[in-house]
This record gives sequence, C-alpha cells and structure tokens, in this order.
Amino acid sequence: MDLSFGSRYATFRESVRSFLALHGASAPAVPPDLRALPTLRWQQRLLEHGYAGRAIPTRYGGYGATPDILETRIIAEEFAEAQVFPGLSGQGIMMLVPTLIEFGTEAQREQFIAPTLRGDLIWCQGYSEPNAGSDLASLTTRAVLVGDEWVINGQKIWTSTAHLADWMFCLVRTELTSPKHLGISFLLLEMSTPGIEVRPLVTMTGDASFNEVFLTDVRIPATQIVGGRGEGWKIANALLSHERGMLGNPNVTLQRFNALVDLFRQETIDGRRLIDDPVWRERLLKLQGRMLALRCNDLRVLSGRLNDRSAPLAAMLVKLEGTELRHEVEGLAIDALGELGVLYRGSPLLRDQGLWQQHHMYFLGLIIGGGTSQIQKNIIAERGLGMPREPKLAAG
Amino acid sequence: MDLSFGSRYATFRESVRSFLALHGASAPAVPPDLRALPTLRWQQRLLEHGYAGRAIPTRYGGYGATPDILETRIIAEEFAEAQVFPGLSGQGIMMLVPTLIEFGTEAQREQFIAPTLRGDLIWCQGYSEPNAGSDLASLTTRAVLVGDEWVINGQKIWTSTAHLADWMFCLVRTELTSPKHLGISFLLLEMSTPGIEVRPLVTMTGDASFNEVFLTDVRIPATQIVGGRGEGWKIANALLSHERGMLGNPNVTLQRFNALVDLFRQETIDGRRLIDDPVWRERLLKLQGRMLALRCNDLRVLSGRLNDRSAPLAAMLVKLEGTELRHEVEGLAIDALGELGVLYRGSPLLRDQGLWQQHHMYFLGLIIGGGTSQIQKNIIAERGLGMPREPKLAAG
Amino acid sequence: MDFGLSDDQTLLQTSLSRVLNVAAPLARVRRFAEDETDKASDVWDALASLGLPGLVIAPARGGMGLGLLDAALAAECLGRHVAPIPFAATSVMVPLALQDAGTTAQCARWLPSLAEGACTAGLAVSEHTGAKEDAGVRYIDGRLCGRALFVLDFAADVFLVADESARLYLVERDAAGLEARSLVSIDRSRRLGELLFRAVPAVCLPGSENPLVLQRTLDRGRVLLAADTLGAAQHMLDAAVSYAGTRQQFGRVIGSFQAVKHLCAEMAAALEPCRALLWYAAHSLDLEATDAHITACHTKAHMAEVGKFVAKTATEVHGGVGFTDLLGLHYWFKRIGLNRQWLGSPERLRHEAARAQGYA
Amino acid sequence: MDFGLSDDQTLLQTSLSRVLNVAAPLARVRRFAEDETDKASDVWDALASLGLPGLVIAPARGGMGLGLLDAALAAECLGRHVAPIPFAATSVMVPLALQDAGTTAQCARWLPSLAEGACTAGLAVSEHTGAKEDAGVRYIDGRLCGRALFVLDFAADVFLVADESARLYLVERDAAGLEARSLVSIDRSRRLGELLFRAVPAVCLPGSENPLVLQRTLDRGRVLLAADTLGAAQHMLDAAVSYAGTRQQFGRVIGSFQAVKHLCAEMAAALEPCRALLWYAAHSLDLEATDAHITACHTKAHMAEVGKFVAKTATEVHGGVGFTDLLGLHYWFKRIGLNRQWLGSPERLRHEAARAQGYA
Repeated sequence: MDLSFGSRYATFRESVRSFLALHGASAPAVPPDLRALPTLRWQQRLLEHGYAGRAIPTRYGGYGATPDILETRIIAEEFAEAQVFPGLSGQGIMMLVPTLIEFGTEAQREQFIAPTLRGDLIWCQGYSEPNAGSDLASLTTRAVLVGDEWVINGQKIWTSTAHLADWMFCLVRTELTSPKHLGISFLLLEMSTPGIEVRPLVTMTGDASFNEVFLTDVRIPATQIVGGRGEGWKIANALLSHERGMLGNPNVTLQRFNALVDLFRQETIDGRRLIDDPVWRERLLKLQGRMLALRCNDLRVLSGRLNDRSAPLAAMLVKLEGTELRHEVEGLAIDALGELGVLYRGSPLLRDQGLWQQHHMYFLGLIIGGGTSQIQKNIIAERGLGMPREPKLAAG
Repeated sequence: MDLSFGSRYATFRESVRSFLALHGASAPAVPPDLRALPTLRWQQRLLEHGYAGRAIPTRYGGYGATPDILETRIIAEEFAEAQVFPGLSGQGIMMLVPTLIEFGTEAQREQFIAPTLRGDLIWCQGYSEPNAGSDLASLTTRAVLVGDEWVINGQKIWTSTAHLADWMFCLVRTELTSPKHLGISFLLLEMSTPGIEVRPLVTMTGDASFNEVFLTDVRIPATQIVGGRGEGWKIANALLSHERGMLGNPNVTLQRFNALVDLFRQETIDGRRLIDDPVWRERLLKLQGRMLALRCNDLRVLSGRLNDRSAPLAAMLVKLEGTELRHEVEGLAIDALGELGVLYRGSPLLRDQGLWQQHHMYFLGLIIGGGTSQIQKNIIAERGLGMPREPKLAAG
Repeated sequence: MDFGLSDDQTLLQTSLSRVLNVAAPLARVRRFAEDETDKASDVWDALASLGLPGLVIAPARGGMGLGLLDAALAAECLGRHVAPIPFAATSVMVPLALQDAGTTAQCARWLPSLAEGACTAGLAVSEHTGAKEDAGVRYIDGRLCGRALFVLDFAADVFLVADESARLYLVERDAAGLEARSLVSIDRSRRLGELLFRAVPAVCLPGSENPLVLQRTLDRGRVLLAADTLGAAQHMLDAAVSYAGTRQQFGRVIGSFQAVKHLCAEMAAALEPCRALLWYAAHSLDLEATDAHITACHTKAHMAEVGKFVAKTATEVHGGVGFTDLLGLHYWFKRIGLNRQWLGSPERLRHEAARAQGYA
Repeated sequence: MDFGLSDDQTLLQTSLSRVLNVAAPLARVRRFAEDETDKASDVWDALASLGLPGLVIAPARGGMGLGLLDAALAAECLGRHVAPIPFAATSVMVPLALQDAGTTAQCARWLPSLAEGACTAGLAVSEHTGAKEDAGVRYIDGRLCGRALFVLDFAADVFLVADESARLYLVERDAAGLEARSLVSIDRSRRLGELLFRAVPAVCLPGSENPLVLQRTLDRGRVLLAADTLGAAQHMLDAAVSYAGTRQQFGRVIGSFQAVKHLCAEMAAALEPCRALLWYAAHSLDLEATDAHITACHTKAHMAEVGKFVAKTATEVHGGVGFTDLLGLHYWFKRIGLNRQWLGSPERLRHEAARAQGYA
C-alpha cells in the first residue's frame, strides 16, 4: 500500500498546472460544440501536450506515453480543479480506438485512429436492438457478403450521438449457421452510406440523447470488418466491462456529492439550513460513506490493473453499485429541495438548471442500460462467485 | 367502510371486562406451564365463557358461537389491555382442530377436539424434513400399510413442542407411485408409540424450541389418517396460508412497537433520551408507518373473509412483510440500546430479559420458516400477480 | 364493522375509469403536457357530467355530499390515469374548508359553481408544510402581502390562501395586486405556480380562526395525494407485470425469470397494504377520529416511500423502453414524484406524526 | 502509488489463517463460548508464536513494528475465524496509546510483556462513544471514581481508562477499589465487562493531555472492529455461496435459482468495496492523514451496515439450518452484531464524521 505520489509526480503536476495557466483560457465551455473550430483546436493542443491520446502510439496520432494511472489521475484532478474542458471523450475515443489498437488491421488503425483522436471523426456505437437488450447476443441485424460488399439490414437502438456521427461501429450477424455468440461480426459503417436512417429517441428526461438507426440494404466494403468473421462478440466483450466501469464512476459522483453539500448549506426549510437538520444530514452522510467505499474500490481496481494484481469482483460491481449510488445522490437533492426539487427546465425558481432531476432520471436509465442491474447480478454471481449458471430449459 | 363497533359490541366488551375483573386474578402467568393445574383450570374457565374454542361446536367441547371477527378482536384487545393470559394456542388448537373440523371423520373429531381444546392433549406438527424445506412436497418419510397398521420410517425437523407433545400430526409419503404432491397423506401419531425419538434442535437464540423427530418402524392403526390416502398435501395447504398469516401478525408487532416507544422514552445516550434525538425518532416513525399499513391490511383481510370479499394478494403478503417488519422492530431496539443492546441472558444491565435479541433472532428464523421470503415472493408473483411459473428444466 | 368498499364506491371507481379511458387516454395527456394553454376542458366536462367536482359538496349546494373516502377513491382513479385535471384543491380541500369555516354567503357564492364545475379553486398553503425561500403571506389591514409558492390546482379562478397564522382567505385570480406566475415541474399532467401578493384585498373564512381548520384541510390533501400515488403506482406495477409477460429475452418471457418475478412481488407486497391504509386514513378523517391527523401524515409519508420504490422498480422491469417516451411510463413516474413533495416531505410528515403523539 | 497489499501482508494473512485453522476451529470456539473460565491460552500461544501480540509494538520493545494496516489485516483474519482471543485493545489500541502518550517508564513496564503476550490489556473508553446509564469516570486527587461500561478485551491484566476529560490512565486489575464485573453478550467468542472505580489510584499517560490521543486510539479501534466485521461477513458470504452450491431443493442446487444468486451477488457487491475502504482507512491512520478521522468513522459505520445486511442475508440463504446451531453460523452473525455496537453506533459515527467536516 503506497498512496504517496512522489517527487516525479509533483513535477508532473506542476507541468499540468503551468499548461492550464498558460492555455486554459482558450478551452471551450462545457458542453462544447463538437464540430466547432475552438473545440478542435483545443483538442489539437491537448494531443500535442499529451493530455489527450496520452498512451496512444505517435504513429497513430497519439502522444506515445507509457500508461501511468497516477499521471492520468493528476491530469483529471487538475483539469477538474481548474474547471477546464479536458478534451473530447465519446465512444470513438473511449471504445473504438482501444478496439482498433487491439484487434484492428494496420490499415484500419492508420485510417481511423488519428482523425478520431483529433475530433475529425465522430463515432456512434450500434450494439443494442429492440429485441436484443439484456440478451444482446440474440441480435438479428444481418450482413450478407455480396461480392466485395457487406449488405446490411436491420435496426439498432440506444445509439447515442448517431445524429452527429460520421461513422458507426456495430455488431451484426454474419454467420447465420453458427451458434448465436459465434455468428456476430464487428463492422464499421460510414453514416452517409445510403440506406441509413436515424430517428431520435426521446427519453423521460425530455432529451433525445439516443437514437434508433434503421439499416436498409446498406452496402459497405468487405474490408470494413474488425477482426475475423464471427469474432464480433469476443471483440465487443473485451471492452464492455471497461464501459461498465465508466458508467458508475464514483469520482464523477464525488463532484455531484460536493454540489449536494453546497446545496445543503444554501437551501433552507422554514429558514433552517438543510445541513443543520440531523435527519437530512444523516441521509447525506450515509451516501458519503457508500461513496467513499466505491472510490477506494476504484483506486484498487485501477491500481490492480497496473500492478498486475487483478481484482475481478471489485471491477464487476462498479456498474451496479455506482449507478445506483449516483441515482440516489441526485434523488437526495430532489427530496431535500422539497417542492423546488420537482421543478424542471424553463421554470422560475429552478435550481442548478434542473440538473438534479435530469441526472436522477438519466441515471435510472444507466441502471438499466449497459446491462441492467439484474444482468450485473447474474455476472457477479456466476463469474464473480462461481455460482451455477441458469440451467437449460426443457424444449417447448 | 364501517369502522364502528355498535352498541351490541359495547355490551359484549363490557361482559369481557366483567369476566376479567372477576376472574383475571386466577389466570396463570405468561408463559404458562402447559401441564400445570392452574393453566388447565383457566383454560376450562375460558372454554365455559367462550373465550377459548369460541366458534367450535359444543358437541366437540367448544362454545358454539357464530364466528364474528369483531368479538374475537374485542376479546383479544381486552385480554391484552388487562395483560391476562388469553388461553392456550399451539399447533393443536390453531392448526389441527380446524383441520379435523374440515377434513376429519366424526370419530376423529369426537376423540381429539375436546381434549385438545382443554389442553389435555398437546400436539406437534411434523411437516418439514432435512431435505424437504422450501420444497416440502419432496418429503420422503414413508408410511406403508401392513395389515391394519401404518409402518412409518423417516425423519422430521423443525418440530416445535415435540418434546412436550402427546400427539403429532404429520405428512408422510404413502403412495410411492403417485406424482410427488399426490403421494402424501396426513397421519396422526401418538408420541409414546415405540420407534419415535425426539432430539432437541438448538437454534441461534440458544433455545431448543424446535426438535428433530426420528421415526423408526413406528406402527399406528390404519384409521389414524385424516382424509383419504394421497390427500395430505391438499389438507395441509388448506391451513398453511392461515399459518403464514399468523407468522407476521402486525397486531402482535404493535405490542412490541409500544414497548419500543417506552424504551425510547427511558433509555439515554449521553444523558439525552432516544426519543429526543431526531435521527433515532425518524427510524422509529418509519417503522410505525409500515406497521400501520400492515395493521390496516390485516383488518381488510379479516373483514374480507367474513364479508365474502376476498383480497388474496393482501393475505399473501402478510408473512413476507410481517416477519420482516417484526425483525426490524426488534433490531431497532438493539441498535438504539447500543452496547446494551448486545447483552444477553444472564448478564448484568440486561434490558427486558434479552427479549429484543431473542426475538430479533427468532424472527429471522421466521423470515426463513413457514416458507422463506423467496418462496413467498414466488407465491405472490405467480398466484397473486399471475406471472409465469418457473419453466421446466431440461433433463440431465 | 366492515373494512372495505361499498358497492357504490366500487361503482364510482368503475364509472370514473370508464370515462377516463375514453376522455383521457395517454395521447390526450400528452397533448395537455405539450400545450400550456390547454385546460383539458373536454376531460373536465366529461368528469363533471359524473358529478366529480361536487363529490363532497353538500347536496344543498349542488353537490353529492359524499365523504373523503369517496374522494380518495376518485383521486386514485385520477392518478391511475395521470388525468390532466385539477381535483384535490378545487373539488375537495377548498369546498370542505368553506363548509368547515366559511360564512353562509361565502358558501353560497362559491360552492354551487364549484360543484357544477363552472369554476375552479386553487390552494396556497405550502408555507405550512416546510417553507422554501422567503415564502409566507401576511395579513395586514385587510390585505395580503407576501409570496405563496407551489399552489395546488393553479389554473384556478379563486384561491384559498393561508396566512402565517394559519387563517384562510379567499382571493380571486383577478384581484388587484395579485400576480400569478406559472412554475414548470417534471409532472406535466398538472399545473403548478406561485402567487405574489402586493397588498391584495382578501376576506377571511371566519371559522379558520381555529387552526385545526387548516390542519384538517392539509390532512385531506395529504390523503388525496397519497391516493393519487397509489393509483399511479398501481398502474406502473400492472404495466410492469404485463410487459414482463410479453417481452422476450434469452428465449423466454422475462416475467418467467425469478429476478423479474421477485421485483414485481416486492412491489406488490409493498403497495397492496397501502390500499387498506389509505381507506383507513380517509375514513378516519370522515369520522374525525382522534388519530386522523397522525394517520394522514403517516399515510402520505409511507405512500411516498412505496411510490418512489415502485416508480423506480417498475421502470427497471421495463428495461430501456421504460426510460424512453415510447410507452409514456414516465408520466406516472413524474406524477408520483410530484405527489411526494407536495404538502410535506416524508421526513416532515413523520416529524408531524411524532409531534402529534408527544414523541417530539 | 500502489493501492493494494504487499507480499508480506498477504503472507501475514496466510500465516494467521493457517494457524487459526488448526488452533481455533469452530469446535474450539464452541468450547470457549460454553466455559467462562476458558482463556483460550492455547489459541493465544499459537498466535503469539507468530508475533501477533506485538504486531504494532516497536521492535525496541520486542514487537514487530508493523502498521495499522497490518493490524487490520490480522483483525480481518480473527473475524473470519471468530477467534476467541483479545486483540484490538490489548495488541493495538493500548500499545499504540502507550507509544503515543506514555512515559518511557510506562512503555518499558508494559510494552515488552504485551508484545510477548505475557499479559494483556483492556480498554475502558466507551463513555466517549455514547454514554449509557450513568457511565463515566472522574479523576479526583490521584484517584479514579465512577463506572466504565463495555470494556474491550475484558479478561485483561491492566486497563487503559479514559476519564471524562479524555485523559488516559493505567489501572491494574488487582488495584484497590477496582471491581471488574463480567457482562454476557450474544457474542460468546469475546469477553466483555464493566469496571467500577471506587477511588482507585491511577497514573496518567502524560501525553493524553492532548485529546487527539484518545481520538486516534478510538479511530484505530474502529478500523479494527470494521476489519473484524469484514472477515466475519466474508466468511458468511463464502459459506452461503458454498451451501447454495450443494443444497438441493426442487431437483436442483438452490444456488442455481436466480433469487439465491442475486442475494449472493448483492452481498458481494456490498462487501467487496469495504475491503478497499478498510485498507484506505487503516493506511490513512498510519500516515496520520488529515482525513483519517473522518475515514475511520465512515469505515466503521458503513462496514456495520453492510455487515448487518450480509449477516442476515447469508443466514437466509442457509435456510433453516442457518438458524440452528448445527453449522454454528450464528457465531459470525453475533460477532458482527457486537462489532456494530462497540466504539460507536453507525448513527453516532456518521454524526462525528459530519462534525469533523464542519457539517454539524
């Protein structure tokens, strides 16, 4: 156990601070316009200094640094402290780039990674389908090889940023005679290809942050496959657990918790501050204890990855516990605000632009999305605890 | 909706009060010695006045009154208020007598009901087996008809009062070729029959309030069967739901809740009464709200039975919710007492003879016993909500 | 004794549901939600034809003279249908407060038209259930000054307003010095707003000198909001059970998975006792029983907790589609959310119940 | 940075477990539980041979000079085995308090024999974690008067006692005027008692003028009790998973039912983060980090809640047999129960954490 940062890191932290002092003012506001020139310029500057694409090889447009979680953490801390936009994330950078590095051809890496890191290519992820949610492997969108083209038909759902994206990486069924998990391939589509229709999907928050994507006789070159035919499930799974860890990130929850403490200090009931009421304070502190546990768990998981000391159970529970906690943090703010807590966008008296309500609902969505809590519990029980799998059903 | 008691009931209540004023002093202390003369005399007096066996026909030694839940409730209320022992209960009176009235032969009723009501016969219930708990219908204790005798071999468990009982009513497998639920019969055994061995089963409370009963070549007359061969499951089930309703009785919980309020008024932390601490009070009031809901639910179920307005879902949930609530009421007392709350029998400073701890553990046992919470949820989902049953498994 | 509903009461629910099915299907609610000028007068008229606005108003004033239990059963139906009409304040709290504490003239002026549904009344009392910001209304020299937040049944012709001393006043919407400002909540099936009083002339209900009038008015509202939540939560549970019976994953309907079954069972086990609790609470207010106030507080608090659990869990059972607007499930989720916060948070109400029992 | 255990630390746990498997199987714990005169000196000696009593004592005083994280890992092992020996007070809290605040003479008098395991020390401080009854000790003219309830590691030769002003004193068991009275708790794997002081001569640890000495002592104890609960709860979860893998009902092992699997998954998901929390809390105390007190309070409070959940749920997974004495599962249940209440209830500790952050 060594929680110290050491002098090398102190120097590194200083360099991040200097960068922020010198350049921070030119960062775009949050959330940024993904296509705007200031955003792309800022991203370019981050890439040059290694605050974006830090561990990606230089030949693919990255900075080529050796992975170091402490440096990553220092960067995140300093950008958060200075409230400066830390660069583009999104499914292209977070999911596709690592996938190509692990499974792509050299040509694919050269074609896609650099422009994706620069923000010139925006990606969306086509995994879920209306009838393939929890049971993702039952997806039915098909691609048939006709000559040197894949011809794709089907429908995807929950495709965030599909309305903005240039490209989509997606899972489709290509091997019709293989068992269900082995019949899936990982394809790359340009969104301007004829036959693709994107329809926004409005959620309970009132936003259309997701989409349905309809694919009708969409033709793409046969080379736009990552990995071999039938390897899509394996490839997607290599990153799914990573995505799940991001969904309940307790360090983001900490920022919201701190905002909740501010709210408790400012808001009153009958003239008394919430923080001065023992019953409300008890609810606040209970969440703080849970959050603290998840933050330590997160450090353990990250550190374990680097130090080759894996903690699979600790990693598996992050999505389940983290999304639940976040939903409750947002919900406590609503409860504590009383009638003010139910106000929403456009209302007088609204607090924090309605973010408490928006996130409360959005994180209920995330409790469901990316593998529902029920699926997470199956995974923890079966893979984490080694309990028996669901027995096979009798036919009919 | 009519919550009024009306003048007839006012008169009835007066008569109960008069009885208690006149005779209450001769009641035994709680818990009474089941075999002691004062207990039996008191039981006799209750039978004569209709405060025991009230709705049992006079020809079987009962009082022969028309069933009336309001009268029953008034009796219970007045005995509780006066803190007078309300007569024998136990599985003979609560379970076997109603079973014989519904399914017994005239000879069985005449032989057993009156002495059971008087307390001359004490019964125990032989249902569960070590490998037939949640899956009770898989029980393997066997009875084979040899001449005019049943020869019984097997083992029962969770048999409360077996060490005191004169007789046992039990479920045994008699039809070896029938499907599992249809192979079970309901038999009556005298505990003094050769081949019966009772071994106490110590539980986490430290008490041996349950037993294991070993049956080795136990021979009883062929007539000691209730209902027909193979009808045991049907007969037992007719009363199981009734037993489950008793296990989480919210009116008993009310008495414990009232004791908890007293405790909150008397006990202090750093010299401050618990009741004056908002955080502890909030926990108390949360339980009160749940209890209130379950008490109203109980009134609805009882009233529904009498007024032919059945509320099956409301009846089904009583065991699940009632045992959980009771466990939590006992647990709150322990928490509120701090270190005092973990003291147990024989300790100085012990509060309430250690009953909070004892009941806390005992009610964890009852959350499990009489159909675990998981079984209760299956029942509620499948029978209450009409959801699909567990699908059949593939063989092997 | 009979702890249950009468045939008339069952019939009331059936009739209301039948009308609401036709007059206020989800598509109608959506239109109301999207158009702030929509008064849903078609829905209102359909329910008025059943006598809903006059349900509890004395027959001599044109009403049906029924009790709070009947009103609670009606509120349950409205919650179940997320009906876009005012009810708790305009049809129950204000008329009963008038009957409790108003002069004959005040009753004669307002009750017949409220009963008929020709006008509606709002209620401005939330400063008495935990005041936010600088909320509070004072009565000085015949005029009201201050601010009343979170007005129930806001799109009203007249408001019943409580001042700091718990006295009640009638103020018409177009009174000089009164500014009514709409608030927007997550629940778009009901209108909410605040009132700013700049020396607004107002007449007191004389009987409201007795602070029990306000308390009883609040308790009635609490029971009605709890009933609304009961109806909305029951709808969400029913929808979850039904969805789980058709949605297939892994080659079987998801309702055959024990995990999904147990979520539904937990919802049912939590929800069903609330029904009896609600009947008891409403009936206790009708009887003016000594524990009526305690029971009303507990009923709303407990129902709010159960409602929150059911709203979240039923959404989860629906999976992704529950999170979208496709089935409109969120209308019920949000209705439950607003009911939870109005007329006292669970914490506040448990504190009141504790105080009423001498615990605090 | 490396957030994890060193090889030495892993080895420490392995060695302790190996010894405990042999020296303190359940049958041995049962004997201890049933015989109040049993001092389990066989178990004690076996662990002393590994150096457990001197784990944190300075090498110059005969100890191993390890940190609180190592002590917490040891406590976890003891909890996992419901080991019937004293530890938190005698081997950690008292020695470290002596090192923090004692004179050289006091350290020389006690630390070597504590390190060796030749004597043991108890701790009487629970009046500082929420005083019950009239508990409290006062120091008047060189003598202690009053009552100290709930003494940790009660079967001791010497006690470290806090007075009302948080100063610490050493009192030997046979001191004139001291009465030691056993208390009986549900947890029969450890001894508990109270001390009555009738003008007992006592010497102060001079450094304990600084009230932070007591606070740090308490925080160490909190982390150790949390670690004990972690070990006990982990055992219960492991036992539940294992039992569910063999017990058959309805023609299949119950661990293949989703309901049972999800109960186990919920336990694991709640319990596993506590492990990292505990490491962090112990290490923060070792580093004397600024958030060490807040973290210690939260760690014990959160671990107590999770422990309670696991204790109940693991028992449920065992069905009826979990409720009996057959497998002895209740020894772990009760160990978790006692840890929850000692050195501050969760409510108390959260309040302290709030105060330390300026929230209260």
